[in-house]
Amino acid sequence: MRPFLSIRNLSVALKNGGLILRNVSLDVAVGKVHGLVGESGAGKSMIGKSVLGTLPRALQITGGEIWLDGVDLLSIPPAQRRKRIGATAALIPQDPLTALNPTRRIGPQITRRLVDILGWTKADAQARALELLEEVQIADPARVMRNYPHELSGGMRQRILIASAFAAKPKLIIADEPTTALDVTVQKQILRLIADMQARHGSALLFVTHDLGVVSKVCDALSVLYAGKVVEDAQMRRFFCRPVHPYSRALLAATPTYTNPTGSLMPVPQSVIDAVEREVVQHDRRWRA
Amino acid sequence: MRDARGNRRQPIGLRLWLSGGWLLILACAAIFAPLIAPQDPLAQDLFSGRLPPFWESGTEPGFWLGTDSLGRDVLSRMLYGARLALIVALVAGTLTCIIGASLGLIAGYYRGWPDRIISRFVDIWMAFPPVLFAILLIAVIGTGLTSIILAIVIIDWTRFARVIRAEAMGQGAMDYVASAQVAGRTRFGTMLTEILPNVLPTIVALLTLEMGIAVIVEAILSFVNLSISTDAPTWGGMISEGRTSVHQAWWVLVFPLITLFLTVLSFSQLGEGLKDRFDPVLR
Amino acid sequence: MMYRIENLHLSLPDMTRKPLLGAAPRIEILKSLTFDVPKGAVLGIVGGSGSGKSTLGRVMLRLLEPTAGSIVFDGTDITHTDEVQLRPMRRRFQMIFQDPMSSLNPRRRVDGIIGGPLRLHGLDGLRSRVDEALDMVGLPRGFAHRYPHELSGGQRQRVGIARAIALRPDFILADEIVSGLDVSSQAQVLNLLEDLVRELGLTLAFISHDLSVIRRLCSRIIVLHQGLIVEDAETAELFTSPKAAYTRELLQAIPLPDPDQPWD
Amino acid sequence: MALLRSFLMRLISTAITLFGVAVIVFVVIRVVPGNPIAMMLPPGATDADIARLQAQYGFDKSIFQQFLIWLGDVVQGDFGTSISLRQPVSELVLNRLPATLELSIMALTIAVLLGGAMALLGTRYRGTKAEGAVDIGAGMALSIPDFLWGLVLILLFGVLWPIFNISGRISPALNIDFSTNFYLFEAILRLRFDVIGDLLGHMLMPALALAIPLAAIIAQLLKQSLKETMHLDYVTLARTRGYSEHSVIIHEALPNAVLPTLTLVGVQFTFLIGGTVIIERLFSYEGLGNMAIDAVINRDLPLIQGIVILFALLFTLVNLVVDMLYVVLNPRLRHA
Repeated sequence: MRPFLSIRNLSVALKNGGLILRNVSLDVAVGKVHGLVGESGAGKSMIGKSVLGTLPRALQITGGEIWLDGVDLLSIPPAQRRKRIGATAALIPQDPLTALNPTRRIGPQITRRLVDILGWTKADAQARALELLEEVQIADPARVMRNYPHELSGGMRQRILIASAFAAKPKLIIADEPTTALDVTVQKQILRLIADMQARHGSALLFVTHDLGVVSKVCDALSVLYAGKVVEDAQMRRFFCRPVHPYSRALLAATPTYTNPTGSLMPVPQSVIDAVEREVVQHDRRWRA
Repeated sequence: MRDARGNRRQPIGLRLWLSGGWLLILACAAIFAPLIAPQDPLAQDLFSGRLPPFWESGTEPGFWLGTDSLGRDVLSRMLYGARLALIVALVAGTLTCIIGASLGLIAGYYRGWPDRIISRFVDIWMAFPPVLFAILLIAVIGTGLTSIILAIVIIDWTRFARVIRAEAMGQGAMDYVASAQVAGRTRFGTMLTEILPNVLPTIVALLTLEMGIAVIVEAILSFVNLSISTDAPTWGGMISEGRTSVHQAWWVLVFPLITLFLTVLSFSQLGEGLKDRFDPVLR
Repeated sequence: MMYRIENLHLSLPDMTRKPLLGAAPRIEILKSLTFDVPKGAVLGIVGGSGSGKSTLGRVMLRLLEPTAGSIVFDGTDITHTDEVQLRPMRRRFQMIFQDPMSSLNPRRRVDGIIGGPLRLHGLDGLRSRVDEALDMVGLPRGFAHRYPHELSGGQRQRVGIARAIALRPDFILADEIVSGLDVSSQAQVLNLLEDLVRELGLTLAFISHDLSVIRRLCSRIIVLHQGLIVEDAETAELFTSPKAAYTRELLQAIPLPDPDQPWD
Repeated sequence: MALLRSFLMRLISTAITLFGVAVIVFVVIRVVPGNPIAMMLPPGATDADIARLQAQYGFDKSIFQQFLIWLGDVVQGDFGTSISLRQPVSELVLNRLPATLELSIMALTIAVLLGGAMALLGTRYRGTKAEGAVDIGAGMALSIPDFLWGLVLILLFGVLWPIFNISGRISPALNIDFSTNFYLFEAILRLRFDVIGDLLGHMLMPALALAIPLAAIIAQLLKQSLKETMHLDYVTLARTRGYSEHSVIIHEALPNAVLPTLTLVGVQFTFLIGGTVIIERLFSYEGLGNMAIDAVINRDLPLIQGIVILFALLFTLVNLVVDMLYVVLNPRLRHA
């Protein structure tokens, strides 16, 4: 039995040739949270985009398999793939300010796809939306349903987006840096909310972030990426106690923490960068041969 | 990082070559018109009226592109017409650019009351139909080269003012402007040394565009017979005459029209091409 | 004392709620702030979005004029000094901006960006000063001929630092200068700034939303919340026994890369 | 409340602009020419005529008082009597306005449909040759003004392949007794399909000439803002929810992307109306613009001034409507 989401040897490249993802493999089981960590340009967001079929037009998948609920998404026709993803997966996006349609009220933004795509009745969708907004702890959900996005705070909008993501009871949630745009105090509430909702619905969660602190709070396992390559794959506790790859160790050492009173910060040493770069080059050479 | 960064030199675009080439040919034609024109552009000959261009039958040698109803040589008139068109384009375009861009820069960067006054004037100007405004001005101040140039400057400075104001406003919100203030640069100095270089590519593109528009306005004015003296060779005047006799002598309309078309197109494409070419910031 | 700030107020008119006639209602952005920055100190200014921390920075550098209160810089009252008189003084207090893409003029090369302010203040030996500034921020001298878009994020931020220190100011304000950087370049820039403060004997105010970053650098920290100072304490004290409820909330909300941190 | 206030602000601003327009027209027509009286009189006028006019316009008074008298007349809709046509200007102008309005609205409709279709096509097939074709087409169409498009259309469809009328507004034979000057509108109401066909046949070429540059602008701008909107997270979200590309563009991206285009279309529509002046001339279409050029050629100052002021009124009205439409369509402003 495969895990709910299983990515095998996924490669993504620019249409003009440059590699963005290099043979990425990872598994996320139902009820588990898998973190994707890396610095900007490491390709961590592209994994989620490959699964959801929202890669930028300049990119294309050049190899590998994406198994979702026992079906390889890359082997079925696009229209069918879109339907499957719509029914089984959902995205919690990064920026709550641009993730809601500014010209439309909140209510329809949650209910419309339930009616259009999944064939619910309007009343059912309406009831479900109210129920969800309550679940994400929004006071007076009936009023919020009639609001426009610009009338709500960033934290509120992120709650609505979480509610909307869980609306159709998806088995897979992909959260792409969902708290990067928020203040730390709001971030904490949102992280807890995502964890709660995930536990309650028992979904598989793929959590993309650059923040190792956030990973340690929400994930069961994680993959560290550098230049589109997974350099370390680990259970969460093991990773923070005994990181294996030098790049992982360097990343941990470079992360500032207020509990460290001497405050010595180790920038990622050039030797480590050189070493991973060599690994990447070797990988490419092997792969081309 | 491993993405391709760095200053790739872009090849000079095809459109830059084509548009630049056409304008160069035109400039030569205008400068050397007295040397290369086969006929006197003003010479009338009622016996050789409406001669067709050289590849058709019934032509006379020396009248390559045919003659109009008064027997004037189309090619020669086009060559001389290029002089007026290019002078108007250069002088009116440049003047409009200097006045409009300065006002736009001041309004967009200084904001406050200079902006309110300039923007109000732009609003008032936008309430006039430009062509009608130009025709009216010429009717009031009289025909002639200076009048044409004056009319173009008066009606079209708002084009620069509007666009440059918006650009300057956008640039003014950038931190490099605050940074210049921190460094102790004066407001005026900041406008000239920080803002202006950033809006210059837009100014250049607008300038060549405006030159094309000036050519058109001149053609429109001579089309309604309000340019310079009535029988002087102008493209607009030829088009006006060609329009009335289009069923009898299509060449009187077609050749000046093609020239005008290519010239206007070249000016606008030249601007876009230059903007791309001389922008160090790759997008 | 480098800066003495007393009772500082700033309010801006809210144009979206301006009535048809009469003045627009004013939004209070800074409400009665009082604090000092001693010479040689590194002061951290921390707060969430909308706390007024960046506005405070811009008022301290007199990019904005305060509505009330006073700002005394090294014994000179600059609260309402006009721009012309302020100009010669500006060399002494400099700023590093949050977003180098916005704060570095895209149409100037690095040497122009660093050298422009030097020329403005009539300093001689432009060439060598620019080179020296580049050396100090650890950029190769050859970068002098590059445009900002040809540099990486960390390198751009170093150019911003070089521009500020080249004038040899007494005081530098750093506004969220590492929030746009990856952790690896973040660590480099922070280490660099720490070294520079020591070497040049700078007084520094460091604005950030991130207490972890602040702790690294600062000797004293003020916490801003909705335009008010809710706490002003020595760094060690602030982290061991935070007094204000907001500071405690802030500290508890920071996710540490440590699975054993209490989090609920 | 916020809505009402912003409408009021716009109205006040429009009033100030119109006052400015009045000042400019007065200066150009009455102050600049050496002897305005001479320009207002037909040849062969007597001294008595001169005296009458001088009294009427208060030429013996100060220039400021003259302006007030003039402004008072204009506000009451009294633009004087046309010199060349010997009829009240207001009557002449209002008789011609419907023809110009019908032409402009027709051109606007063509431009919006054509430009919108190009933008949607370019967005749907972005990154392909289809988008390149839209870009090149729009770029070309944009750099050529309506005057030249008019001439090109005359050559193509009036001479080379004469299927459309390139002169006039209606064939004389079909000039049924219209009770208004909105010929097309009236013909539609009376279901005279032969007349509708004839009117459209006359109107299509000038309307197309006016529409092409605007269509190109709409295509460029709408496509650009559609593409920007397509990168926003909410559009990505809609995609992950199983909506087709088509539905995402039309239902999610379009409502948001129209807003910036709308403001521009307002300004550009006034340019289009301004373009009717020369296009009507080119196609001998009996509208306001054609009359304006005749008036200038005949130095008929009262008529010119009436037409200019009417155009200015029309332009400010269009801008006002567009501004208000923008506020109404944009929830962010509606509920600010």
